[in-house]
Order: sequence, then structure tokens, then C-alpha cells
Amino acid sequence: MSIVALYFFTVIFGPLITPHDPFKTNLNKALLPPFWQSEVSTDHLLGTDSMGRDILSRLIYGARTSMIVSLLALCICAPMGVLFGLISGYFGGKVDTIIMRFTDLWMSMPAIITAILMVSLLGPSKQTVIIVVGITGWIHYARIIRGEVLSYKEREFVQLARVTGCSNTRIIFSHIFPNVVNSLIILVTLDFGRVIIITATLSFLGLGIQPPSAAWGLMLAEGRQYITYAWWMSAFPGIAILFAVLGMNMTGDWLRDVLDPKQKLR
Amino acid sequence: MNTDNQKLLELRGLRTYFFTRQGVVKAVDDVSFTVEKGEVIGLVGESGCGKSITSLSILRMVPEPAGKIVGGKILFKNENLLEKSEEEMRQIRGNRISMILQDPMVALNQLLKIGYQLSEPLKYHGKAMGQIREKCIELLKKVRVSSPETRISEYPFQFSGGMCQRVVIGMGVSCEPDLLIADEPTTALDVTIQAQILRLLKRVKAEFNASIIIITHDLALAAQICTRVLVMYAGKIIEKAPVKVFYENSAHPYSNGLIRSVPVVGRRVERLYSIEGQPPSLLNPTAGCRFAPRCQKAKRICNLQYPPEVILGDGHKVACWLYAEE
Amino acid sequence: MQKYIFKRIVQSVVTIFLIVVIVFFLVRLTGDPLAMIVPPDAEEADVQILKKKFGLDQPILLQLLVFLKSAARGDFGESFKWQEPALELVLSRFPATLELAVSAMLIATIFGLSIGIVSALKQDSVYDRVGKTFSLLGQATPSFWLGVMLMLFFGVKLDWLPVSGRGSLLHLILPATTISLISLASIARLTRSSMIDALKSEYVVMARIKGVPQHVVVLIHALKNASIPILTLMSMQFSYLIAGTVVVETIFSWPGTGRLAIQALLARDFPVVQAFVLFASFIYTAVNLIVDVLYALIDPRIRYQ
Amino acid sequence: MQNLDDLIAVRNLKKHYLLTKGFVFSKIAGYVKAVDDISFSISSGRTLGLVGESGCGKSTTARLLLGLESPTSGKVYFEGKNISTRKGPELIKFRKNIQAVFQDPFRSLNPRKKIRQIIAEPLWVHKTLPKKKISTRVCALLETVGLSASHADLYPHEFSGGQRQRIAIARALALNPKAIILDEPVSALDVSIQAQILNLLIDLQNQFHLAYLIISHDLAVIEHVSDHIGVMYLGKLVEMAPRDKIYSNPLHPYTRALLDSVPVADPTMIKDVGLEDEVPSPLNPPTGCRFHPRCGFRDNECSRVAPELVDVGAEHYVACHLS
Repeated sequence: MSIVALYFFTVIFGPLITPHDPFKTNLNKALLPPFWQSEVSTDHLLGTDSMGRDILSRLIYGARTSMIVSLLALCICAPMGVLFGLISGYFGGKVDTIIMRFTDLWMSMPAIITAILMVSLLGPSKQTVIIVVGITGWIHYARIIRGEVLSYKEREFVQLARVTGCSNTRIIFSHIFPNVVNSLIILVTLDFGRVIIITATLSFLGLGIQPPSAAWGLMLAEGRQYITYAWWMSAFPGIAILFAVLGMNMTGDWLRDVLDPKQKLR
Repeated sequence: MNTDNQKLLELRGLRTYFFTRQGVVKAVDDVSFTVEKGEVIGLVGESGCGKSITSLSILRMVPEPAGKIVGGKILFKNENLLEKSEEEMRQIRGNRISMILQDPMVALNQLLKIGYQLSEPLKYHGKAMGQIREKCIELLKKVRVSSPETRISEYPFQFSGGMCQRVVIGMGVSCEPDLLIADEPTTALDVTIQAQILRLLKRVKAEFNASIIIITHDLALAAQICTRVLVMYAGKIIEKAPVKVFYENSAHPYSNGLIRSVPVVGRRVERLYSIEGQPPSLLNPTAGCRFAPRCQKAKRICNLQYPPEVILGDGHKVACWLYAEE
Repeated sequence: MQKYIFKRIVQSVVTIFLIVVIVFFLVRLTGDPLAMIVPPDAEEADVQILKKKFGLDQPILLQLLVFLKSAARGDFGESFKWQEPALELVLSRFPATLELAVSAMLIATIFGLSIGIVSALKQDSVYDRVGKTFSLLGQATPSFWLGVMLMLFFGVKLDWLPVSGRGSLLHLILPATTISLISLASIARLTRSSMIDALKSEYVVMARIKGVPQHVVVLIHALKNASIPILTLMSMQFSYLIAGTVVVETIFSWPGTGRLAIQALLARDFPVVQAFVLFASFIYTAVNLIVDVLYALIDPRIRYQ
Repeated sequence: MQNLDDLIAVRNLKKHYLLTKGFVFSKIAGYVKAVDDISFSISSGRTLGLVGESGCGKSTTARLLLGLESPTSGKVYFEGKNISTRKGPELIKFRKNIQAVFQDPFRSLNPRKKIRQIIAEPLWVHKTLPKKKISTRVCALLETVGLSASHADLYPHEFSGGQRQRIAIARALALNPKAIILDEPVSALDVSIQAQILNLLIDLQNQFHLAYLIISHDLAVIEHVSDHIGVMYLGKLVEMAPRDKIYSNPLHPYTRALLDSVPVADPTMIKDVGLEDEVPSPLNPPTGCRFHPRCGFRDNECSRVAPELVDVGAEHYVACHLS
């Protein structure tokens, strides 16, 4: 939990707490090690990269990048998935068949392949990453929400709402949706981690965010060349990703325990 | 009557508690009773009164780690089951004591063949080596499953609920146990199938001469098969009586109310008697009689102190202050 | 059973066909492929000749037809970059990827299942807690970072294992471990939770009531039922595995299809990309088919539908 | 039975489900005749009980009356007007009149809503009351079903099964319906709670002059609350009569078998008779009389010709060649 709090804190107040300008290059100060290995200066806590940029500052900015990209991607895939899931599950029949066949088809292309295709279509950039992650992720939401809707659709309270004469819209949004919200929150939190990793992976492969932006995946890719004599360039961005994802996953698990609707029903 | 020879199972002050975050749930709280050879005991009560936990305790199958047997003795053929090792218990389960669960559709493993599941007790208790298939077919015949030769290699989902329950009963009696515990054996089934299973249980009893404990909420079912009835309420046994005495002359206000509140086919009354209020929570129960808050005849002492067991007649005992000296 | 398999095969074929069509259109939308191989100052006539050579002067539907026809024959055109038939290029790199993927899958399955089962049996023990922490960390570790770190530690610092290329079994250890970690962690977690559910179920209670020994209860009654969700997860993990090979092959310079795909992509060598995408989808569909058959083998309800 | 002026009259109601096979070109594999040509009526203030084993079509009948499914054919009249063909706003308007209570009180109440919202919802949807009065009405309803107004702001999971069923009943009463369909209203409840709910239902019927259609597999419950009883078997009504006739003079062999199967809470009346075999699959049910394979009295005609439900006098109807 505190990891997530810290993460959000750095995202919001990032510019205020960075010790150095993350984009300022200074070749004189290139490849400085982190402070505990450094005899020269303790000015750069986590050292500098090959261009002499401060790693800590770049990590903090990277948190912002990854957060913005992840959030925007989630804004594409979650509503899309929820909408299709609700429609598919509630109305069933032909609509359901078509949507589900489509997700099957989509699922039979591994996400990375779709991503590769999309990147080749749109060219590597931040926007591409958002779109790619967004449209590869919605299937997951659609399927899970559909499953939930199906289980609630046959519940007696939904049947009773129909007997009373509630409209479909009212039933979907007033009866079914509030019951799937918990699952949705858990899903989004857990998905956040996935999105962070995918974004970083794409950037790492050179298919995502382009230099000189500060992004964790990108920093790692840059650091790889210097792996033998500047381990810190690749180690810290990785640790940052690890903890961000770990925090999100743990929050998701915690939410699952707290909000689990199954425990409340019976 | 030489009681020691007759006595098959004796529970003495059994306590099974569940340790939850909210506190200690006293699911079975100081329960004592005996089962004699050839008896059919009906353990009657509403859901959550602790009757199923009592039966699981006998087999030492209380779901751990939350549930624990914290006190008492379970004497089976004069040996305390609570002192047995897990391996010794395994030898007893399904062999000397077996059990039938409520819903046969979930009690059978959907992914394994009927024949395999039926053969397990035989296999693991060293019965019928080498002729297991024949033995299984014979068992299916005994529980009246038609064309057992083919059905033995089918899966549970190809069986109806009633047929599944027949298979479960077959598994239960395969090692000719001394004691068969049936936990709500007919509840999940249709009316005509219930009657069939009831008849089958009677036949099984006659043929294998096992003692049976039937756990049920259905007073009518108990009346049809039991020789003795024990009524359980909120973790305690409140009345024990021979079956005829129980239905004609039950003593405890709860048993009495229960009998009168159940509609009986062909004996319609204008208005059913109803016990007001809700069954209590087993979490931190009161010191007094647990039925007192719902009891119309409750006295002051009922809320303060748990009543002693009073002997009213031959085999008829009741735990109620109406019959005891304060 | 045969009917079921036949049905699934037909479905798979339809899926692959649809993917071919989608890929075709997507790739055509990527922009002018000629821009990459033709120098900007090339003569218009030369461009036309090249267009003809690659069939790009035809209407798009006709191109699709031609494409489908050649795709059916396994002909995806010639790589712009390597001047070799694209599919042959992909296929020639495939054994390396297969080697990597299969070993990663084996590591993930064997270790994931055993960690999960032991965790479920000894709930809340020290072992379970270590297992849980490990899987949480494993799921959060980006594979490319893990790859780089393993390389640094075992390759550079300790100099125990080779860090790049393909050859002996030793070459395989680092990349295969890297790929398998995420799957291993997820398999361990799911195995734990579905085994716990299975162990609580009525049929397991029934088996114990019958006096079935503990190991039989666990391995036959519980694991067989728990394996259905695990199988689903494993087929989904395959998609991560493909992603994993793309990344890890790049890091460890493993001469497989994944690395080829990235190289081709960065060079806009679209016949190769196309061949790779289709090939990957084909493999993926085939794996799903196998998984579905396994389902039917485990679960008689599917078989008798 | 002939009287269409009863509150609810059902004529030749059928519901057949189509089963398809194949995945590219689907073909019809068969029909499940869940409800097959049944007719009955219920008048105001009276109760019709439908009894039968699982798969006999009693719940489908309830769903058809509630408009949750549309019939394959046949008509449902409400106060003399055919309602089975209505759609849209007209249907919604009519729905005020027939409400329902279902079996499982744990699933009948939306776990995310307060009791107040649950009971008030029908009032919101139909706008029958000014908004200010809704709150008073909710409290009044809670008291009617034996709960108190202080319960209104709790969530369903804070109640026991019996209390939830009371809430479900309060919700059904909110719109002052003329009829309530009760689908196994007490079978999920504890024995001591069942009597409470049954008594409550009878009191409410007297108080509000409600018509009930009660569906149950429990013959004792059905006998206790019903004025008329219909016995269903594999989608057909096999016998229908005033309550006392069914129990004192059952004519259909199935009704007799059913009554024989019910255990009696009396150890001096040990029953040892009843049907063997099981209910056949509703997919491709037996020809002729659907009960004939299990019937001890069958003759040749039974397997060929399906018997009609005929009047044998004094409102007693039976579908059997032998009576």
C-alpha cells in the first residue's frame, strides 16, 4: 500500500522533488556510480547515465510517464471492455455470439504480435503505446465482466426487477453494474501492473516511447549497453518497475479480500 | 440389558469449536449420546445447529485449522477415536464408519468414473483384491442401479441425482461398516426419489445390519426410519427420546413447537403453530438455555443457567427447566 | 471425441484464415513498404518496376486474393532485407525459439505446480509464505530487466554462464529461466488457490470419508479437478511466452524468430513481419487446439457433449 | 375453469424450447416441452397451488405468467384481457398487478442496495406515489410484514433468511398488486421459520384480498395454503381439484404416488410404497400419457393416446384414461 502511495506521490509532486533536471546532459559527469560507491560526489544519489543525466530524477519523471501512459491506456480498455461485457452478457443471443467470437479471434493473436503489428502501423511513439495497450487489453475486461453479468442476470433480484417493470437500462446500470463494480476495481488495479510492464517492454524494444523522454523501459534499454561497467543504469529502472507493479498487484489482492462480493453474499 | 456389548458409539461431552476472527463459534457444545448396535438414530435440528459438525467430529474430519475438537471423548467400540493417529483414523473411515453426504452431485468427483469411485473404499481397506470390478457391479445391483455392467464405466454427470445418491450409499456400505452416518441423505432430491432412497436405506440397514445416524431437518423423514430421535438446538442436544414417545409426547418446548409448526399432508390445520424469533448465533452463546429467548414458557432461571438433563422415562431425556428442580 | 476434435480443428482453421485476412489489411495500411527499400531519389520507372515485382500495383482485393493463394502455398514473398523467402527465414529460426519456449514452459510447469501444491497443502506455513512472496515478486518482475540482471550477475560478475548466442545447454539456462519466471509465478499462484478450493470441496471430503490415503486424495481427486483452471492459465501463458521470447531473444542475442521479428520490424521488412505474425498465430492456435484436446481428456463432460 | 372473468385465466399455455445441434449449420435436435398445453384460472383472494417434481414445468409456468418468458402459444388473461401479447409500456403498466416472491431470499435482494431502496424501487419505477410519501409507505410496508421501520437503512446481508423473505414480500406488496406468484417461497427456509412465513402469507391474503399462485414441491405446504391444487408432470397438468379432493380422493395414479411418497411425521404411519424409476427426460418425453412408463395401471391406450384433462364433476379435473 505504501508503495502505491509513494508512487502516486512521486507522480504528482515529481517536478518538485527531483534533485536535478532530468534532461540536462553533462558529459563530464557521465556514468557516475550511486553515492555509496562514489568517491567523487554524493550529489547524484543513484548515479548518472551515459549522458551525465541524474538517474533518480529521470526515475521520478519516468514514474510520471508510465503513470500517464498506463492511465490513458486503462481509460481506453476498461470502459470499452465493460461496455462490451455488459452488452454481451445481458442481451446474450446473437450480439453475445458475435462479440465473443471476436474476442476469441483477438485472443488468438498474442498481445505482443498485435502490438508489433500496431507499432508497424502507427510508428513508435507514446500515443502508439497507449493505443496498443488500450486495445489489446479490453478483451480481458469484456470476458470477465460478461461472466459476472451472466451470473447476476439469472439472480432472483434481477428477475424481480424485470417483473416490476424496470427498463433494461435501469436493470443494467442500477442493478447489475453496482454489483460488478468491485470486480472492476480489482481488475483495473491488477491490470495496472500489466500495463506498466507492457509499456516498459515496448519501450525497451524500441517500439514505444522514444528518447530522450524519461521512461523506465527506455532507460533500461539505454543502460544495457553499459551493463558491464555501469550496472546502476539498468538496475534502478528495473527495481522501480518491479516495485510499482508489485505495489499494484498487492493492492489488487488486498482489494479482492476486502471487497470480495462472494464473502458478502452468504 | 448388557449395555457395554450393545454400545457401538458413545459421545461424552464432545465440544467442537470454530475459532474465527469474530470469536469462538461453539458449534458443538458438550454433546453426549450413545448409539447401540442396530439402532437408527435421528439427529434432528435446523441448519446451523451443529448437527453436521457433530458427525464430522465423529470421523475427525472437522475442517481445520479453524475448527477444532476441544474436549470430550468419542468412544467407538470402547476405543477413543480422539486418541487415534491419522493413519488409524483413515483405516476406520469408509471401513468401520462411513458417511453419506447431502448433495450426491457434488459429493461425487465429476472427472472420475463411477466404477473407480465405488472401488476406492474396497481398494484402500484391503477388501476384495483382484475382483474389484465384480464386487462393484454387485454393489450397484444391491443399491438397485440398473444395468450396472455398463454404468460402472460412466461418469457422475451421466447419472441423475437419485442414481448418484444410490452410488454414494453403495460406497458407504461397500466395506460393511458398523456405523453409517447419513447427512441429509434425501434433502437434495425430488419427492418420489426421496421415498426411494428412504426405502433403500431401510433395506441396506436390514441387509448389512449397520447402525445408522440420520442427520436431518425433516421431522417426517426421521419419523419414518428412526428408532430414537435426538433434537439439537444451537450446539446442544436438548431432547433424546424413542421415536414414538418423541412424536406423541415431546417434552421440550422447542421440539414440541417444531412438530406443531410443520404442516402434515392430510392433517391440515387452520393455522400453523409458529416459533417466533430467529435461531441464535453460535458465537458466544448465553449461559442460560439457548432457546429461552424464543420460549413462551421461559422462567427467570432459563436465562441464567443451562438446565440439567432430566430423565422423564425409558430413554427419554430432556434438558429443560420446566422439568427440573431449580 | 473425434467429433469434438474435428470441430475444434475446423474452428482453428477458420480462425487462422481470419487472422491472415486481418494481418493482410493491417500490413497494407502500414504505409508504403517501398519507401524503406527504394532510395528517396530513385527514378519513378524503377519504383514502378519494383511495385510490379511485389505485386503492389494491383487493386487491393486482388492483392488479397493473390496473397491468400500464395499464403496457402506457404509463400509470403521475399524479405526486403535478407533477400530470402520470408517464411523460410522464419522457419529456419524456429527451432531455436522452440528450444527456448519448450524449456521455459517445462521449467514453469514443473516448478510452478510443485510450489503451488506444496503451498496449498501447508497453508500459512513458512514454506507457503516464501512461495507466496516469490510468486508475487515473480509476477511483478519485468522479464527484460530480469534478463539483464541475470546476465550481469551470472555472466559478467561470476562468469559462470554464457550470456549470448545459442549452443550448449549452458547457453539455454539464463534465457529460459528469464522467460519462465512470470509463468512460473502465475502457475504457482493459481495452483495454490485452485488446489485450496479443490481440497475444500465436497468430493474431496467424500474421498477422505471413504478412507482414501492423503496422497491419492491430493494427486487424483484434487489435482485432477484443479488442473482445469491451471490448463486455461497455461494456454494464456503461452501468449506471454511468445512475448517473452521476443524480448529475451533480443537481450541474449538468441538467434530465434523473436529477434528476427524485431529486426524485421525496425527495418520495415513487412513480408518477414507478416510471415512471423502468421506463423506465431498458427503456433498459438495449434497450442490452443492441443489444450482443448487436453481439456476433453481430463473432463469427460466436454467429451460427451 | 371456463370462466375467463376470473382474475387470472390461462388457456392452452405452451412453452417449448428449441434445442439446436451443430455449429456451422444448426439443425433442430428436438424440443423440450417445458410447459405443454395447460389451462387454469385463479380468482381474487384465492390460492392455486401447483405441485410437481423438478422439471415438471411449474417454475416455467410462473415465469410465463410474470412475463419473464414469452409463451410459444396460448393465452394469459388478466381481468378478462389477454396480456400474453402485450409489449412495451402497456406491459409495464400491467406488471403492477402481478408481483412475485422467489425461493432464495439470499439472491432475491440486491446486495448493494439498502432495504429502503429495494422496497421503494417499484414505487419509483411506476411513479404511483408522490416522492414525499414513499418513505412513509416503505415503513408501513415493513411493519405489515412484521419488521420495523428501523430496518429500512440496513443492507440485506444484515438479515437472516426469514427476515429477507419478509423484505421480499414487502417489496412485492409495494404496488398493491392483485396477485402474487410465489415460487417455492419457504423451501429455502428453516423449519421453524417456514411456519412464520406461511402464516404471514395467509394473513396478507386475507388483509389485501390477494390471489396467489404458489409453486412448491412440498405437498404439505401446498395443502396448507391452497384452495385449489394442480399436479404437474413433465409439462402437463395431470390433475386439478379443490384442495380436499386432491388429498381425500386423488384420481390420477401420479397424484396417488406422489402422496404415497411423502413421509409423514408420525412413526405409527410407516409408508413403504411409492414409485420406482425416475422422471424421464423432458427432451423427447414418452408418447401418449407421459406417465405411462412408470404407471402400474397402464394399458395399451395409455402409450398411444395422450389423455385430455376432463371434468369428473365438482371442479375436479383429471387427465387419465382410467378415470
